[in-house]
Amino acid sequence: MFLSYSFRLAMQSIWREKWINLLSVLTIAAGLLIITLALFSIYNINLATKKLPEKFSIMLYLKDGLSDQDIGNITAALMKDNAVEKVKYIPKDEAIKELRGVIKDADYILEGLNENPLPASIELKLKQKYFDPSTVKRLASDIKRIKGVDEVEFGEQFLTSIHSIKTGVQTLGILLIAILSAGIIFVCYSTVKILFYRKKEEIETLKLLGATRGFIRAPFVIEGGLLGGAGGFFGMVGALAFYYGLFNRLTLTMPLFKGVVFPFEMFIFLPLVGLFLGITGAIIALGRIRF
Amino acid sequence: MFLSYSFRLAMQSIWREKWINLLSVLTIAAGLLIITLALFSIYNINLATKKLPEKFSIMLYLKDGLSDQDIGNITAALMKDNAVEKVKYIPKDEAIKELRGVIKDADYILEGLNENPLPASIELKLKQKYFDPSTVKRLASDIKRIKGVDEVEFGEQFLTSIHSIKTGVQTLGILLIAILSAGIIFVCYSTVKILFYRKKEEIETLKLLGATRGFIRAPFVIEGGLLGGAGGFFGMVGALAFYYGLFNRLTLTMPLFKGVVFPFEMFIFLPLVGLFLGITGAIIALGRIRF
Amino acid sequence: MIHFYNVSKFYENQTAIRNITFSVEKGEMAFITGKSGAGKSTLLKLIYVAEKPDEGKISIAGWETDKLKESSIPFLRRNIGIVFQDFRLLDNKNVFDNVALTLRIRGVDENEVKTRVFDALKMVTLRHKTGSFPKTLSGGEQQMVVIARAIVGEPTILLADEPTGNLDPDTAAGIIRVFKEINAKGITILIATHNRELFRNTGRRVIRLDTGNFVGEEAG
Amino acid sequence: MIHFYNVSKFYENQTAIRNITFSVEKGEMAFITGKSGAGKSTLLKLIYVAEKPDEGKISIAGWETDKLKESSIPFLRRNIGIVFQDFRLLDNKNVFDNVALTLRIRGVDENEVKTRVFDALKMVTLRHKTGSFPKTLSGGEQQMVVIARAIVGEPTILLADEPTGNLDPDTAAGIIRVFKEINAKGITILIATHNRELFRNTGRRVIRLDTGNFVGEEAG
Ligand SMILES: Nc1ncnc2c1ncn2[C@@H]1O[C@H](COP(=O)(O)OP(=O)(O)OP(=O)(O)O)[C@@H](O)[C@H]1O
Ligand SMILES: Nc1ncnc2c1ncn2[C@@H]1O[C@H](COP(=O)(O)OP(=O)(O)OP(=O)(O)O)[C@@H](O)[C@H]1O
Ligand SMILES: [Mg+2]
Ligand SMILES: [Mg+2]
Repeated sequence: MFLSYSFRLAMQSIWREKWINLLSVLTIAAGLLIITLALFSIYNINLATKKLPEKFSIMLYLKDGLSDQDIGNITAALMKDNAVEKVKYIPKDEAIKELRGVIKDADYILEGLNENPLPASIELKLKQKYFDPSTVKRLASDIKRIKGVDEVEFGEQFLTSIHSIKTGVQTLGILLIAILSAGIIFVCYSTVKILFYRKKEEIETLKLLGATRGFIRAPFVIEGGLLGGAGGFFGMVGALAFYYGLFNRLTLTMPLFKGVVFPFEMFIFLPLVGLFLGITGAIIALGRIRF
Repeated sequence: MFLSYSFRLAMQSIWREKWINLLSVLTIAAGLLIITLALFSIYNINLATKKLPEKFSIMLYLKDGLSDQDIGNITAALMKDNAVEKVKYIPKDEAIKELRGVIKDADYILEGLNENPLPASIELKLKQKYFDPSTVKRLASDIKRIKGVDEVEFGEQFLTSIHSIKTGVQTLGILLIAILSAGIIFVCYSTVKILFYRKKEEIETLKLLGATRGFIRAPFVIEGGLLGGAGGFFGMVGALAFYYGLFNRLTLTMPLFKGVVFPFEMFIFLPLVGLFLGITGAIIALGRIRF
Repeated sequence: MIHFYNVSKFYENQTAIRNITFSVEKGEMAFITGKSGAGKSTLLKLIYVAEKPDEGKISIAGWETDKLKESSIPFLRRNIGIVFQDFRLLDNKNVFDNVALTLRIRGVDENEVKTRVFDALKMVTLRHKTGSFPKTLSGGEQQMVVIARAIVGEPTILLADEPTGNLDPDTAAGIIRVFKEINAKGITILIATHNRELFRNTGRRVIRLDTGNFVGEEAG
Repeated sequence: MIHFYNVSKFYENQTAIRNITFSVEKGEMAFITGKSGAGKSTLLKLIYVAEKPDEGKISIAGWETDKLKESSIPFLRRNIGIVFQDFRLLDNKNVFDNVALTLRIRGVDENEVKTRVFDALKMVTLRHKTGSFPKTLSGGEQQMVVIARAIVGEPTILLADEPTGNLDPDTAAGIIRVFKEINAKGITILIATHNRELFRNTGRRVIRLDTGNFVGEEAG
């Protein structure tokens, strides 16, 4: 097989033009690093918004004088709904306790009241995937019709703003990744295309000496793969440096960054992604070879 | 002068290798576009965090039975501090009104109270530039020592988290811009360097025919400038397309994006930035020419 | 071995070959001569399928070039050793690797590559320049590297385009001796040249071209 | 015009020129000959300062090359027209622009460029190929473009390295006639060649080199 020769050729070519190739590798590395950081940011922002539904709840204020049976019925009716994750009954006693917590310093105002003026209530938590304004509104109007329910309350503004943050981050994220991916593929392509332009004469000569398409292509594909792989490797080194050198330190001084998750698989795959992009770029750049 | 000839040469060279040059231009454009979007994001996040101090206040709870004179003295003492932007006196009456607002449904609890149990208070707003945890803490302990002040309260957690958001965004922002700037300068440099490698033979021949350094350099510098300028122009087109095509529409459906500001000067300068980077890259890439 | 039937080749504003019919038989050593621009190089290019004829048919070593699949072209070319007029040496490879290319393309074993390349370089008296790069060689030395590259593959047909343009008369005579040795082994040789000294008194066939036209044959 | 005093030039593993002293006077037309690798091209390179001597002194048209500031080298070269052995044509420029380069480098007015380039192309009988690119020219046509580029600048010294290697004898004789015409105008000409026909019976001085050594002078 000529592959070992092709490999040697590719290595020679890389070494002979080491500076220009270092440039290419660094460009690819920078591109992959930026894409990694972008993915990382999006991943984490998404993770953070995912936690938000836990903080959102629908409150049902119940009519006075319901029996335990009635309350059980209401709870059962609520649990039937797909969107409902958790139901929590809050009796009148607990409601007043909570109010005491809210007015703190002035809780002596509440002393001397004979009757508890607050209604019992039920707190509803929603499932992650049903967390959107339309489901919540539908649910609220359904609930209102349940016997024994006096009033339904939910943070409508909170709900819509959370929802727009989520869709906003997703849209922008996908957009950013699309732009950056196009950018990195483009860099790989143009790196190999330039390589190809540089070797145009050489390819002509090889053809005239009787080289087959495979023989001509092999060193380019290997070279593209090596450059891409090396770019990916350096991108990984950069990303790890970013993580350990900078991010870990930020976390120490800024609690905001705690709870941020690093998808390590992404790093390990960077050289493979680089390799793949390099080879793809090389094949696209070579195009069809005509004799 | 040979400049018109150099210009013609540069145009010819660009045209002759139009595809490879289109690649270069698009790479530069993509780089500048990403930098613009990054700057734009950072600018707006910064703008948003700047508005946060308005929502932060320090509360001074006053002792009972202070005269108007005493209150005037306290206010004057507070205003002397550089960090203080605004001072607002909240008398006991108003405090109880606010409390009524808070407990809403249950405000009848407060009825029948003979005496207003709440203290009078002063709300302090800080100046933008003094908005950091250490100043606030210093201020709080100073204020506590003023005669007539009973207690000082401020959202310590809110304060620190806002502060870490701000420094976090700034640090990450500067970092991102640094990486991207290095990236774009790198792309310009390597574009011209590749151009230079491609023309190595030609340069050798020109030297042997008696061309001066200026004559050899001129077409490269012009070509670099044109490529960079064109890259900047397309970057600007991209940024404008991004703004009008996508961002404006996002604003319509997502209120979150309202209030986002577009620094238009940045766009107008993009072609100039590209021109500058292209010329700089060309000059660096050419290096010293030896005969 | 080489057969042209009414072959013509036109460039935009130029007739390079006009209606030429001729044959070179197996084991023959023939010359093509004619003024600058007469069509000598074009004729050779038609043989190694770097150009396609606009009219007529060409058959090379039994392959009909018009029926040739594109993917077979490399295998036709492996039968042909070519001394290019413009050398076509790879500047980024040294003499050894330039010559070895012919063999490596065919997937020849590295040990065999070594012996055969050194043998070929010995034939053109260039063994002392094995490690040099083309740009550091004199014009004549470069031309000898090209000749070595053409003969190292032991082709069945050898085409040489002005193979002695940069060689002094003694060296040129030496090269022609090498060609004759190879020819004696049964290899068909076709040489395009201006240099009358090369074919004078060889008794070999000389084909004369003038602005694309066949204008006669003679014995050198 | 050209003076060499005890000049030597060594490459890593090669002596290209050894202790050579000679002069070519203003208006003279001389030849350098010698085997392949004898040092002819190196000698010419020393004249146009593409190489620096390792020993000895060289003076060209009154400039001492060892005292020459680097920024003056272009101005020395503008006195010299060179026919390169490896042509050095720019593939991305057509014939006109290749020849015009010599003048454009000097900042000559475009109208004058046009007349002078056409005149030079007429001298080498290539006016019909003005718009062609080097790769579409025959070997001989390319060589004539190089000659046109060398003479169009009306140099005081003309160096030609194997200027007829790709030309047929008739065309070669024509080129030598052109050189003689130019020489008659007082231009100093130095031609490196293997081709004895070029200097045979010219009566001009022939300098003979052998592996870097000066081995004699004769009249052609
Ligand atoms: N690719 C091409 N495009 C256009 N014209 C061409 C091309 N190749 C060759 N020609 C023209 O065809 C004619 C014949 O060229 P060819 O190279 O065959 O001549 P030649 O006999 O080899 O001459 P020389 O002895 O100078 O090498 C020339 O006039 C040349 O300009
Ligand atoms: N840059 C270089 N590095 C190393 N050796 C060189 C270099 N240039 C020339 N040489 C060697 O110096 C010797 C003289 O070369 P030169 O080109 O002067 O020969 P020449 O007389 O012009 O030969 P030819 O007639 O073949 O062109 C040769 O052996 C050549 O290999
Ligand atoms: Mg030819
Ligand atoms: Mg030479």
